[in-house]
Amino acid sequence: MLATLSFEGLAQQFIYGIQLGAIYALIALGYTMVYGVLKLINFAHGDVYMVGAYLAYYTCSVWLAGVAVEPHLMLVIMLLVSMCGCALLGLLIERIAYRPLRSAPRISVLITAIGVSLFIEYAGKLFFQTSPQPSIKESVNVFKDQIHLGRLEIAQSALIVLITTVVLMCLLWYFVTRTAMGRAMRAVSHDFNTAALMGISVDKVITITFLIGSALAGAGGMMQATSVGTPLSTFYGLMPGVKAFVAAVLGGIGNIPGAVTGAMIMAMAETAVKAFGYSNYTDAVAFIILIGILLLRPGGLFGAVTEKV
Amino acid sequence: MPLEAAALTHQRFSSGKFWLVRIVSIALLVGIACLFQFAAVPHMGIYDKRLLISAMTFASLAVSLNLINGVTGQFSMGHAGFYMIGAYTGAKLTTTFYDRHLMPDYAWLLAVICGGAVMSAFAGFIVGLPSLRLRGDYLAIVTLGFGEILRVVVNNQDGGDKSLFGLNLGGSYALDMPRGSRISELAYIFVFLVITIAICRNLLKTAHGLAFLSIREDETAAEATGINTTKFKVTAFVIGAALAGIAGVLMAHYNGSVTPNDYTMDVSFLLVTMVVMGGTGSITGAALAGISLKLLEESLRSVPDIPAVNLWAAVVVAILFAAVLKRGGLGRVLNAPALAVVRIVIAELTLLLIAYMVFKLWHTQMSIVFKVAASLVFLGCAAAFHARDNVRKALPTFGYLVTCVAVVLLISIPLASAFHKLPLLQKLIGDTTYKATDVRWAFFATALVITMLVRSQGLFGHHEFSWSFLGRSFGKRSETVEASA
Amino acid sequence: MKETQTPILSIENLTIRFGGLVAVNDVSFDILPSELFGLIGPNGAGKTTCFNMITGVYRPTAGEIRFQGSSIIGLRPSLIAARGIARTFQNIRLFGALSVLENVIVGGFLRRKTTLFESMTLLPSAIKETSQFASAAMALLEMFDLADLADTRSADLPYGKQRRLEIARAMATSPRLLLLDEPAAGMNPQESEELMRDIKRLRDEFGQTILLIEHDMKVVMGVCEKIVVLDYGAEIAQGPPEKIRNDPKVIEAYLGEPV
Amino acid sequence: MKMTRITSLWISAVFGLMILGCGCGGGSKDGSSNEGTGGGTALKGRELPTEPGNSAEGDTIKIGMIASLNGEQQPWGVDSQKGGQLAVDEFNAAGGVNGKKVELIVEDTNSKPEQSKTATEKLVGEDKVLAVVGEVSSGNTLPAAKVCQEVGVPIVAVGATRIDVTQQGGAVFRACFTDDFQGAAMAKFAYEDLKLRNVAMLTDKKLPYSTGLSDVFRKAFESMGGKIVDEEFYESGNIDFKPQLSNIKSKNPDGLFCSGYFTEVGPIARQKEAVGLNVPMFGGDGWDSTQLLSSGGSGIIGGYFANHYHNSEKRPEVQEFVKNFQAKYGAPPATAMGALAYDATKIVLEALKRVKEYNSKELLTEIANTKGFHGVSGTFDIGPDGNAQKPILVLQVQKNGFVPVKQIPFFVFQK
Repeated sequence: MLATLSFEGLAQQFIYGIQLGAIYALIALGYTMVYGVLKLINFAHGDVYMVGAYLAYYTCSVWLAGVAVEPHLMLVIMLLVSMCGCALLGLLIERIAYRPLRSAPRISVLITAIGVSLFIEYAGKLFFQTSPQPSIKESVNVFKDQIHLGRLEIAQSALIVLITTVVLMCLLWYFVTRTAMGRAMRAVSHDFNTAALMGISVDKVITITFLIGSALAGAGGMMQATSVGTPLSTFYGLMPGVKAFVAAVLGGIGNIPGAVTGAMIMAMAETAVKAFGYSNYTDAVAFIILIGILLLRPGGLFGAVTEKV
Repeated sequence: MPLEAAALTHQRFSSGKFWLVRIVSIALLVGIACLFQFAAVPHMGIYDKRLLISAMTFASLAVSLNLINGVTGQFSMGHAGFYMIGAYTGAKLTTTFYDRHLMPDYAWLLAVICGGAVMSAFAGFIVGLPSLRLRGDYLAIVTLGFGEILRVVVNNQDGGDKSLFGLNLGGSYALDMPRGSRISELAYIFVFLVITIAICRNLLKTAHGLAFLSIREDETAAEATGINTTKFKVTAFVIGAALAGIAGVLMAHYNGSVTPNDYTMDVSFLLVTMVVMGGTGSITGAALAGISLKLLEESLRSVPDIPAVNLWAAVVVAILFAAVLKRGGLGRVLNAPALAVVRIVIAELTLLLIAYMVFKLWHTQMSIVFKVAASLVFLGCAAAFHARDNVRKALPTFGYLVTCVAVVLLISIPLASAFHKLPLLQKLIGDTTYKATDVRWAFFATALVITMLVRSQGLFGHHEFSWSFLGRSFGKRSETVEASA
Repeated sequence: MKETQTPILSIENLTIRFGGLVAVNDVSFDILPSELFGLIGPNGAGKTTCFNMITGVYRPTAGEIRFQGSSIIGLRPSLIAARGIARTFQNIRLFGALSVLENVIVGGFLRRKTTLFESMTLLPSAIKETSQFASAAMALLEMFDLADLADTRSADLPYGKQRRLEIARAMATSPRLLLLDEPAAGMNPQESEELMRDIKRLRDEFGQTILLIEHDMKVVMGVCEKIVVLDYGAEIAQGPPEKIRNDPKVIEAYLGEPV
Repeated sequence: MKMTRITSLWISAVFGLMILGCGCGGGSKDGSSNEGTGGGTALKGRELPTEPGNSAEGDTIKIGMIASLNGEQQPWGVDSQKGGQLAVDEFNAAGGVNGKKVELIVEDTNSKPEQSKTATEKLVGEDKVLAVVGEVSSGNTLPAAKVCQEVGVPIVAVGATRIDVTQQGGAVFRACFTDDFQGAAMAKFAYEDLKLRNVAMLTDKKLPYSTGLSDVFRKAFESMGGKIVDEEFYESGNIDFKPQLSNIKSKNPDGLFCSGYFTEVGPIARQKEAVGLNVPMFGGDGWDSTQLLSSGGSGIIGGYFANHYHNSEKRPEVQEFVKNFQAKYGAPPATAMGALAYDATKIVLEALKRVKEYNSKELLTEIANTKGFHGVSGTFDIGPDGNAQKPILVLQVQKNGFVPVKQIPFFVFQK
């Protein structure tokens, strides 16, 4: 039973897909960067995103609740708090859980990552308000009005999310390709040991990677929570995290433009499934894409498979 | 060495004798199961039965997952999916075809078990296929995805127009089996657990088992040695899935209904935790971890909320203590030869304390299963403490651990009351309490991370449980101390 | 007599490209039964890549590999091993957590006749077979002087012994052709002396055909009867050791300048 | 040899599929009469349990309660625990019964069906309670009901509105109305009061409650002559509903029925505005939480939902309950589950006053005989099917809270 869709309907759905894709892309970038340098799936990344959303909530509803701040400025403050807080958290995770395991087998590291993820989810419940679940007030979102383009409607917030994402990604792109630290990062991701021998401080590179990846996830969490205004729980990042991971794999893990493309494709696929009336299978779609891509092209769309004996 | 043991067994038993032994042991198993069913079960309450059932089911699930994760080294996180397929196949077959007058219950159960095992094995085959091209973390996420796809699909099979093939599995509510079809018994699950363990143990006793192990150790080398890694990896998935499917059938027929919400990612995570904690590749480790984690989960289900202050005091002390230990100073002091007497006293006192706690436990109103389990833990502690009487030379690892926990708790109690008096903390924390469930999961997670940091092969490592192993493992500390001295 | 013998392994115009890089270019050589054949060349000359193509890890872009008369291109490594080609690895690949004995038993696993079902139910046939494998493995271990270490975890062995164990494991598959990838790497002179003796013994006592990659010229020249030299993926010389030793192209490849 | 094994695997798999295929064929044949319920458990009459259940010894009578104190349904579970405890405390303060005090033993179900079963087995088998009160959700009540029916201990469900729960047998009762009534009442309200003709539905596929309610609503609304123009789905935990809402918008409905919980209804309301779908929303008692106001924003204002009662009602039972609840816990109940659990516990306690011997069997009979019970959520009888026969209160969401707009008296909806 396919829902009949008009052209406007499709275009409209396309816009929703892009907005969702922007958020996925922000999370996927963190996955892909960390995997690039450490060859580690940082399962806790989705939870960093969750913390970002919570930080945004606490900033506007608790810490600055009594202060009269101009709404646009408030959004900027929320974004900065989320990014900084998440960067710090990412740093801590790397320092405490992953660094001591640098030379351990990969499975142990993977299990540690799952452990860290579980820890943030449940220990988070001790500190974050979960019952009743909080949600960011509508009044915080000053961009909730619509822009009319013919018969299409685009929420201003969607546009803002998109623009912010693009700006952040451009900054990241500049950082990775044009700065010394970015070059070091690429060197480490290319060959960990050689890079270390060449005098690159691998630890520093990894720290920076976690810092940037987590900050991006925090930004994603803040923007999603603000524009959608959903009730938050500590499991808020579980599914987006998994889906962003799929996006990263789709684009070829370790590949930055690939992650963005993968995120867009993922979001489009999900939106398409919903648009065609099979919304009840949405969560399965992400994994079906994942399994499909891994079977057909294990390296992802832009990745290459190399194997050494 | 398992292989030497196998060789010896071969010499000891000619094939005539072998069959005798085999038949006797099967008869013994059936006998114990019958004795259990007819002598013990009637005296048990439904809760005691439930505890045993849960523990045994999860033990067998952990053992079957261990075959995939631990023995073959394929990291699967979708075991709940296989469990679910078995449960749903069994439940659906029974709901549709079960007739009390058609055949005796045990025969029907056996038929349904075959159905569930076949379906799960088929799923295992399908899931095993990606493992040909994927390794490690990629495989993990694919299997995780498989479990989730399965849950979503089953969730939508309510016979409505959005379900595939119009299949009716009760949707998100439950597949409610007809009354009278709860035909699974405690004894069946017991026999099944024994069979699961036996299959895995047998495999590891023969060259076939080595083929699985070699894939875990080095896939390329295994392939170059003539082992068709594809075939063996898929086989591991098929066997593991079939066993999980049977567990699902038995559990479904004990519960009388199945619902997709009982087979979520959490179950897969819990199973992985069991295998990892128990020791990847260790059957006994997986089984023991399965039983103890499930019982622990159950015993901690309704624990009252924990005051935040107490928890924080314990955490602070633990971190400080760990920091001091890490500097090595305290460790050396604790293990100094001159302090042997102190150590023995501390060890024995801790043991006495545990004994006292177990004694108290026996006098509270609690399920007999918990009492027995706690007593066994006590016996384990005692054995560990006295393993090769190394307390005199150095504290055994396990004793070290228990003593550390005891010390942390002892210090944190006065600290907690001191915390209460601090005005700043009073303002920050106040009378906040934490949900025991969250604290428990946070502890599980921490324990998982710490296990990985300290002993990445899990508690049992690649070893099987044996008393000499216990001694060796817990007494390890003394050897290293001797070596360094 | 020797000239009329059919080669056990014949390689014709073997070529492989990785993207733009031609790792092995148009290499051809034949190995006769019971021959000790050397494959040498400077670092990155494509020796290990050749091994990987012969054992099925890589699929060549062009060319033909015939083993005992039939092509083995496109077969998976385990099948090639079953046909009778065994190998060792440049960076030792043992089953670290398994014992020395178990490592060698895995090598013998190719000859199994029992099914998985027999193993799962531990039928007498499975026990019997396993113990047969064990005793065969013990015999091999004795030959390689590893018998007293049978119960040691293989990862705990010293380096030189690990190399020997890897050869023992390869021998356990009863190969018709044994490929050794730098067996003497990282060994001290005395150890490589012993190794040379062992390799020769394998050939002399069992008539084992051996293809060997080696850097240590002393070892190669000492044991090999025929040598192929690769440089930048291409074959630059072929022949008995004496001829190779004096070949100007080989000297240039090794020393980097014409003599 | 290798080939045969793989082939045999395939053959057996195909065989297995065939069995399952036959299974679903057979299932739909006899399942057609009770669509949406699982399999063939359509019970015509309610069987009484054969086992005797537990009996009380000494001076305390134990009553068990299962509640989702953790997990997804925590907000409801915590409220239900408070409500139940309040009822027991008041009962004991009033002198108990016959010199005996009642003890309420609460077990956590973690919002999981499996643990709900375990918890019930602990209460029934270990603590030997005379009756069990609980679970707020249908999915978690089913396994508990199975246990209770088997051992002969009565269970009074708090918020399990799904129809098939009480069909487990004669030991299962509930203090809430059923989806049968709720869905039909909301359909009636939408058709007659809101004058809606083309309604779209949004269903939470992960919640048995939501799918059940949507089912009944669809049938009732269509039987009245209305049209369901579209049904879209989501799973609880989802956060992006714009594609579904956009689909709905293209069908031009004049109303939107959301049968899910407030956790998702809030964002749906907000995104409904963003999509430009400006039609009234209405739904079931799953909406009941003041949190809806903050998560729903302006989109939720003007929505209607069915509820059991409301804190602001002038009936003395409600006033007294809210006052006592506030006094004991410092805040009024956040959801209707507080009152429902209070009522459910009180049904058991009232029945305790009427029994001659303190055992499950007698208690079960007396609970079944409950007539004219004055509860917080209305005055009602327990019907022969174990369900509470009571009216529904329709509330409207307004800026400052929920306002009762209409009471719909109990009626039986025939499909």
